[in-house]
Amino acid sequence: MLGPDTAAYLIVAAFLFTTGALGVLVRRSPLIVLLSLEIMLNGANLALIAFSRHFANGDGQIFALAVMAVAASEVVVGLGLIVAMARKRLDLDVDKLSSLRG
Amino acid sequence: MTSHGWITTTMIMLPLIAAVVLWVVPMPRVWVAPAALLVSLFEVGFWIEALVRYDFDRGGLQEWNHATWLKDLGVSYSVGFYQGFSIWLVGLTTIVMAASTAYGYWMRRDRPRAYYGLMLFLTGAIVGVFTAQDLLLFYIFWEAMLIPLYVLIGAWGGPGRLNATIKFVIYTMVGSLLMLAAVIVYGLQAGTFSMIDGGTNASDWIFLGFAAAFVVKAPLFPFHGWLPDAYRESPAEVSAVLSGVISKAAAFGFLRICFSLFPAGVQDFRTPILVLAAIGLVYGSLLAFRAPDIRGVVAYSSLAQLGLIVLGLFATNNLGIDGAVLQMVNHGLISAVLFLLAGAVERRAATGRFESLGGMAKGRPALATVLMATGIIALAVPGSGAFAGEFAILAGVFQQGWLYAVVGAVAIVLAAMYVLRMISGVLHARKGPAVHDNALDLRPAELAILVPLIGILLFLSAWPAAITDRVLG
Amino acid sequence: MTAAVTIPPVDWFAISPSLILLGVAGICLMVAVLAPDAAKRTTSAVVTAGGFVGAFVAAVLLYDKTPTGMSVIADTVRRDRYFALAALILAAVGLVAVLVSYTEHRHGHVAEYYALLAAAAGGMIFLTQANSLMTLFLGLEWFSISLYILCAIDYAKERSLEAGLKYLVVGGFGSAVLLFGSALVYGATGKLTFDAIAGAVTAGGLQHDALLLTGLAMIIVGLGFKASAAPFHMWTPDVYEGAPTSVTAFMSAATKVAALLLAFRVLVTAFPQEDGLWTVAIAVIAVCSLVLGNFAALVQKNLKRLLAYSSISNAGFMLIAVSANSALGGRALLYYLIPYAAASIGAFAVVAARERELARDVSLDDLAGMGWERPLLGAAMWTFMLSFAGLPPTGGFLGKFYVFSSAYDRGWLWLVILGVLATAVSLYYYLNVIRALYLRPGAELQFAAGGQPPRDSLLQAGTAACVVVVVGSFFAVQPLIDLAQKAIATL
Amino acid sequence: MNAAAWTCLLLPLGSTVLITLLGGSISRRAAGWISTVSCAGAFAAAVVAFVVMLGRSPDDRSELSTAYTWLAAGNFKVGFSILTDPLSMFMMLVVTGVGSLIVAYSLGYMDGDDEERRYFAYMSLFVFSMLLLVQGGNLLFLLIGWGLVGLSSYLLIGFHHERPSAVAAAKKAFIMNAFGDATMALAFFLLIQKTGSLDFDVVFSRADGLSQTVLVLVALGLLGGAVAKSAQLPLQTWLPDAMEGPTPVSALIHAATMVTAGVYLIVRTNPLFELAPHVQELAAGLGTATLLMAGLIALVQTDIKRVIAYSTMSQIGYMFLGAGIGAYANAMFLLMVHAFFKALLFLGAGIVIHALGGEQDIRRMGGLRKLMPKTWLAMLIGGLALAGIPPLSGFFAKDSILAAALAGDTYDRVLFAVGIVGAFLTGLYTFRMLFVVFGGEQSAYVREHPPHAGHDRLVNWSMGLTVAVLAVLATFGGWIQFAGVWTPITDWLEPVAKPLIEATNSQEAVASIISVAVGALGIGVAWWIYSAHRMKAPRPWAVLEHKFYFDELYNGLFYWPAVALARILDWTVEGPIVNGSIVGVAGLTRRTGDWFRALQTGLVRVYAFALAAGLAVLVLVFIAVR
Amino acid sequence: MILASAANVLVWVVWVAAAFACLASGVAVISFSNPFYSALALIGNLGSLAVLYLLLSAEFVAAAQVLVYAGAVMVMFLFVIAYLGGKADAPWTGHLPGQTIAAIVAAGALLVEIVLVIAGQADGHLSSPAEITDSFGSPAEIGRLFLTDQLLAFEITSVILLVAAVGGVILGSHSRQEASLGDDDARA
Repeated sequence: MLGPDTAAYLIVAAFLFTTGALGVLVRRSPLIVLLSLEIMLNGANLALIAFSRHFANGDGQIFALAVMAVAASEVVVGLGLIVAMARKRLDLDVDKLSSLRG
Repeated sequence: MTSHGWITTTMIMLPLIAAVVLWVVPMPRVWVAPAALLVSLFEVGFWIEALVRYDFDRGGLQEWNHATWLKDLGVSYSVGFYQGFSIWLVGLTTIVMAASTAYGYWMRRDRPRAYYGLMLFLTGAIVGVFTAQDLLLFYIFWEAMLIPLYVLIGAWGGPGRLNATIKFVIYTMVGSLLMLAAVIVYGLQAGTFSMIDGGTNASDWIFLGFAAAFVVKAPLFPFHGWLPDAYRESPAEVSAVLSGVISKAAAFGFLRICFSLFPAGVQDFRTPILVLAAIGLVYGSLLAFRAPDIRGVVAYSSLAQLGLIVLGLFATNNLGIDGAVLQMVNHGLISAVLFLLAGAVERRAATGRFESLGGMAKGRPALATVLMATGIIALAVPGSGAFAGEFAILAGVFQQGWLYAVVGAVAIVLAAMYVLRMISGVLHARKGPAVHDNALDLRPAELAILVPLIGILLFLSAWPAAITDRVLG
Repeated sequence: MTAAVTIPPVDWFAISPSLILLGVAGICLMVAVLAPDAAKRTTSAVVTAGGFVGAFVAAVLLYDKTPTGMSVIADTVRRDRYFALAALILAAVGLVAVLVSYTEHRHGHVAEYYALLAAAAGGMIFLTQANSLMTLFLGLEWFSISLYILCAIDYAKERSLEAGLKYLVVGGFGSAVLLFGSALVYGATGKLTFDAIAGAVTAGGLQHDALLLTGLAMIIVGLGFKASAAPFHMWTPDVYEGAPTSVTAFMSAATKVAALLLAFRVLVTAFPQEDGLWTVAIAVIAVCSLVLGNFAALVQKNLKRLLAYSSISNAGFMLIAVSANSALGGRALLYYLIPYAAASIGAFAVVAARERELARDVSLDDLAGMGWERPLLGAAMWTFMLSFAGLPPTGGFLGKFYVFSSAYDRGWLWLVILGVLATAVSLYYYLNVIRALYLRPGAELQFAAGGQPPRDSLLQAGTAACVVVVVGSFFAVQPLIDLAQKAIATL
Repeated sequence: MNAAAWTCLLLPLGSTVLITLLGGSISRRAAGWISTVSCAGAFAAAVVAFVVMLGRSPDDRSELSTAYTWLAAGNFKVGFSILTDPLSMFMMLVVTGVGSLIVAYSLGYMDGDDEERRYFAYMSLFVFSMLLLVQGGNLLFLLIGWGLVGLSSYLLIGFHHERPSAVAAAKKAFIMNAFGDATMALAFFLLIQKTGSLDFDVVFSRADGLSQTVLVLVALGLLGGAVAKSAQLPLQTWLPDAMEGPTPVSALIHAATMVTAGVYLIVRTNPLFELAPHVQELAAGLGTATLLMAGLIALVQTDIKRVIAYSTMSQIGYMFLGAGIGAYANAMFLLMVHAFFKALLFLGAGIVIHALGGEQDIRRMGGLRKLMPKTWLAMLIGGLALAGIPPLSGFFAKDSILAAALAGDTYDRVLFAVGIVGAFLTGLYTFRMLFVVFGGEQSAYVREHPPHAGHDRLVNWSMGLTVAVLAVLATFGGWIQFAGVWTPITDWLEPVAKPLIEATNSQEAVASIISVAVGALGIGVAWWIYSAHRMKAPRPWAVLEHKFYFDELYNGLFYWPAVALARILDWTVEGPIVNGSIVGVAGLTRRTGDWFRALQTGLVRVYAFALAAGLAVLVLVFIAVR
Repeated sequence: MILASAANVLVWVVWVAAAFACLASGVAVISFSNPFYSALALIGNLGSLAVLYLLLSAEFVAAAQVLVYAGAVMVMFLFVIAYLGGKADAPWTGHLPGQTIAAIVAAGALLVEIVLVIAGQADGHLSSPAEITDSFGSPAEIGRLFLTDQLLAFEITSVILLVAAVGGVILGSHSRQEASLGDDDARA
């Protein structure tokens, strides 16, 4: 295998994953939270594909493709929710969504 | 289903089914109470039949019905009368429940279908407790007692009922849940939950699990925090059941389960339990002496009496145990009558506090006679059945340590003090502000409920050996 | 390049419950588009109910015809009695959910609602038969996304929307964690199917492989999230409260069934060698759930929230069974789920009925006197509370008994004691509900205007069915245990 | 004989049951008749039994009859049995004899009371209980009778239950007696443990084998019961208060029968006491101390009944002295004649009180001799008998006890000396009362409330006739036995209680002369002070007026500590610990709940954080632990 | 050898560039205050990931990534952002004082743990990747897998997309619900 080892890819994947996680944890805009979730999924995808290459096993790639579809689905639903929120003239701020608590 | 007679299952199932029928089948409201009373009287009848059938000479387990239920873990539906004491306790249950049901009828409790259904359900559950021969089944009936009580107290009780019920149920449940843990441990170790086949277990921890449930339910000092409120806030007839019957379930538990399955635990913890019981005996008596109302006196005296009964049981000799069983029946009837009377007084004076009562004897001979008679038996005047019980208990526990008997003797003096204080607080001296001249004497219906109970007490006074001679064996 | 493509034999029967529900979902979507407005509700409800009945029947048949478990469709799914039993429970839950939903007031999207309900149930059933990390993830997302939408379906209500978004965000986070964990496990073993993973671990001596264990931890977190186990539970109260009550009813019962049964399957079949770690982890999570769920529920006023926390604590109890990692634990789990699911959906059904009656969110105070005014619903609620609290004569009691037995069987007496104490705490709030129902006069309650009349025979029928299950599972415990035993044997 | 004994026992019980069951359906007077007839019937039965017994040889006079097993617990069995032997026969005759007289007297005395039926039911119950006490065939039934007489005493003292003082007195009497019951019960427990039985013969025959400690404890327990019941030191304080009861009750229970049960007990269980001689000496000492103390207090009492009550206490002190030194027959003899003359005094006092409309304060009386000559005569007879003036009955009995004491060792002689002082006091206080009430000028009160003769013939007859009979008995009853000359009572009781000590004739003579002399001296002093000079009584010492502060002492020692302990327990244990633990746990639980609730901020980022943090920890643990 | 090592260097260079771009754009996504820029950064991220996929012989996935993901999905994203007017929130702030720090600690801890685990395995079984055939990762291979081993995954994916589509329709539609329930909400 040319280039760096699988481990290097994995470290990138881990970094992406945690970056995404951090985004979810610190950002208040639901749009950016959604984007952060995408980053997390992509980090996982990178890991899957790296392993797929490592084992020369196509299953990982298939998995990655499926994840893409799932990610897209989540985005669709998420964006739908955000749009619905916006239509109700709610602030696009997840911290404001705290009428349910306690 | 292995069956040696039909009567045990019938006695459990009849009230349970009747309860469900009352809840589910629509019927005119006026029929409900008579129907319930009829069923509870049938229970008494069945008990008499069981009493006749039970062969005291042979002893052991009789009228045994058995069916596998949860084969996976060795749980079965297994009920029967195990030795004489279970007969007596079932008898106490049926009689007190019948009296309480009748009293409820007399009081015209509202929402009758629910009320009488719950009373019947309670009857079935208690009979189940006293006849279960499988630990899990025992536990099930044990918990099943609690559910109707919760609503009976909570829905028909006094103004402080809401807190009283929560306290009562949660406190007793904490104890019984520890028992559940112990049941599980025992059952899984023995491979069966049957009390008959399970054999003894030497673990102190299992014993303690059971003991936790029993000391709270009885209650034994200092686990009686739930008692004053529950006894005060319940409807009178439910208090009667609580203190008359339910508390006996705990003593029964010691006798049936701890003594036969955990002799080592009994041995190891005899002294602490005896000490607690003795403290509770004096403590309850002292607080009864200070209680400001009738129910308070009866409630704390129950604490004391249960202490005494436990003293008798943990004397671990036949003398003490026989006395304890006699005393269970005596105290069951006495406290039932006293609570019903407390209810009758409260109904007339709208309060049970001594500061507002007094002088009710004047012109109310029936009330005075009934209260006096019961009170006198309650304070164990020599010659009464309660005296016989206490005498045997203390004579028994004397052999474990003379100090227990001395404490018991002190408590008997204290008992005289608080019972007389109660009697004179209600009946004697100047007329209290809450006592109206037109407050009626006991009505014939009330007498019809109370007099049979007192009659049994008198019978037991004349012949306590009827029970003490037929306890074990 | 032209590799021969041979489509593997597809055991359609094995996935028939999901397929039936998917089909039903499709029909409902068509109804949404094609049917006149007036007919949408009835048509779609009837179709969905039929679908659930079909799925139920299919599950029964599957149970009957699958004496030994097998992996089918290129080993990606299992066909076994374990899954069949799960499908059976889920289909029944779905059916009750339809009954509960039928009279729920909703402007528009009625047919879509049923479509999503059927789809979610299908996803859950599929999840329970997943046999590879990929099908696991997909099944999870399948029903999760359906639920995100269902939670937010009353999006004109701010709280519904809030619930949906919260669920989506935290759910997406949890899914991502699960996915990354799956990737790591894949990376450690090179395999995706459960038994292959276990095989690879054995073959490669990977029991202590850090990659594998990190992946396992992430999978546990992801599944714990779905089962709403503490500390991954935090979305639960908010979502349960904000979502339409019929959705909450379905979700609370069905999600637990799917997530917990799958968790048991994954942990037992894919990670049997790591049980020293995950059993303890699950036990700790169970304890956290017990503590947190019960204590937080104590101070709740809103009934849906209270039930949400109660579901967290119940998840704790069921996780105890999972942590036992034994056939007994499996039986305990399967058995526990039956009365739990019935009581859960039933309790929310009662809440829904009260909500419709009062036209507002139901707090504990709003139940005052309900036991007397609405005897059936009151008695049903009582029964459910008893079952949650683990009091006889309800299946909840025996469920707890089984769970504790399994923990003790594993040698974890401490877990039994903790469970017992947690039960004691839980009594307080369960009894509070009964207290509100029966012990307080209804006069305390100021009725709000605008509620529906309480007559709702479908909902009442559903509730009554739940009561029958809750109480019946107590008396008929041995047959159910037999079912569970056979199911576990095919795992 | 058994049949007669059983009849004797059960007749009064039957009358109680009958009156209770009939309730309001019979007239009040009918209830009185039922009671009277039943008591008379009991007396008749006792006489029959007595005659039968007389016909048997002295060795064959004891017979145990068991109806059924009353209590059988473990190996311990007790039958409902009665023992008919010379001692119980003796008591049966006294009890039923005096009892039926007093019940008959009550017919008149209680006439017109609202609750006459209740009164007679109680009276019958008492007679039954007392008979059970003396007839009880084993220690347990003795104790049962013991307790039941206490109960009847309680019921009758508190008969006027609308009077708080009566209720309080009744409670006090019962509780002090309960204390005595308790010590007896403890003794019985010890006996059960050591001998396995409570049957007289078994216990007595096995008593020899018991250690001295056990015997002392048993005897002490029995003595505790005896002093409580007989109002001896230190448990004497209830008796004066017990005068709250109707006067016939005082006569029957608190003079003639029940209070003397302690003496009966000592005599009955003399084999046990003899094995614990120090305890027996203690009994004699207590009796002697009591007779002295009671005599002193009686000097300053102003309530006519209380004066007699203290004299009762004092006389029982003599009996204890007798029983304590082993002169059982003499003690029993005094018991019998005391029953006669003390009943006479009480009933006479009852007539006075009745006539004065319930007034009991002797300071408001005076000069009644002219108005009530027959009563004066009766009271005089009683007073002389009490003071031990020959040839009245008290002389024979009391002096024989003193003589026996004189015959003993140094300790006994000290007791004798005190007894002589007591004899002086007896004469003094008795005649103080008589002179103040009957002598001198009519007091203002008497003039305002002239004693009225009843118009009801029955009333007059029932009260007059019974008093007359008692006066005769008090006069001649003592002639049955004249120490040193003829001793039928000693002989009769010989099989049961063989005296430990017998005085020689010279000792008898010395004792008689001294005691009669001091008795007469006492009367003389009383005459000099209260009749000849009508002196205002000197202001009595406070210590006497306060009855040696025993009430205060017991209140301070037992009652208030008990109340205080109850309060303290309520405040320190029941509230904060028993209840507080619940409240505390509940509060803690709730606070924990609030805390967990606060964690649920509603912020989705926090939720995700919890997930992430949980994950980080879990991964860390997994990696670290593997 | 030289050729191979040259290729190796080239791959390394590409890898470093792509990885750097990937990480930088990832950080950028969560750092921009304007969602629009974040979305653009995500496109860059996805693109650089596609390069990495290519390096991992996942041609089909890379293509799909660019076409489907960076193309279609992100376009939708941008549409929505444009529609909403891209309100900005100040990143790294919020009214939760501890949240940011705690989040960084948690995420950092997670990262460290995963990296340590991977590093620990770098010389273990991650050190020797398997040899692959040319067809690995090709559309044909992917297609074959989709139709054989992962047949079900393929189908389920479509189901999920369908469900999401329905959701999009429901949530995005401005239905009667809005109008009629708006006042319900106001009343509540």
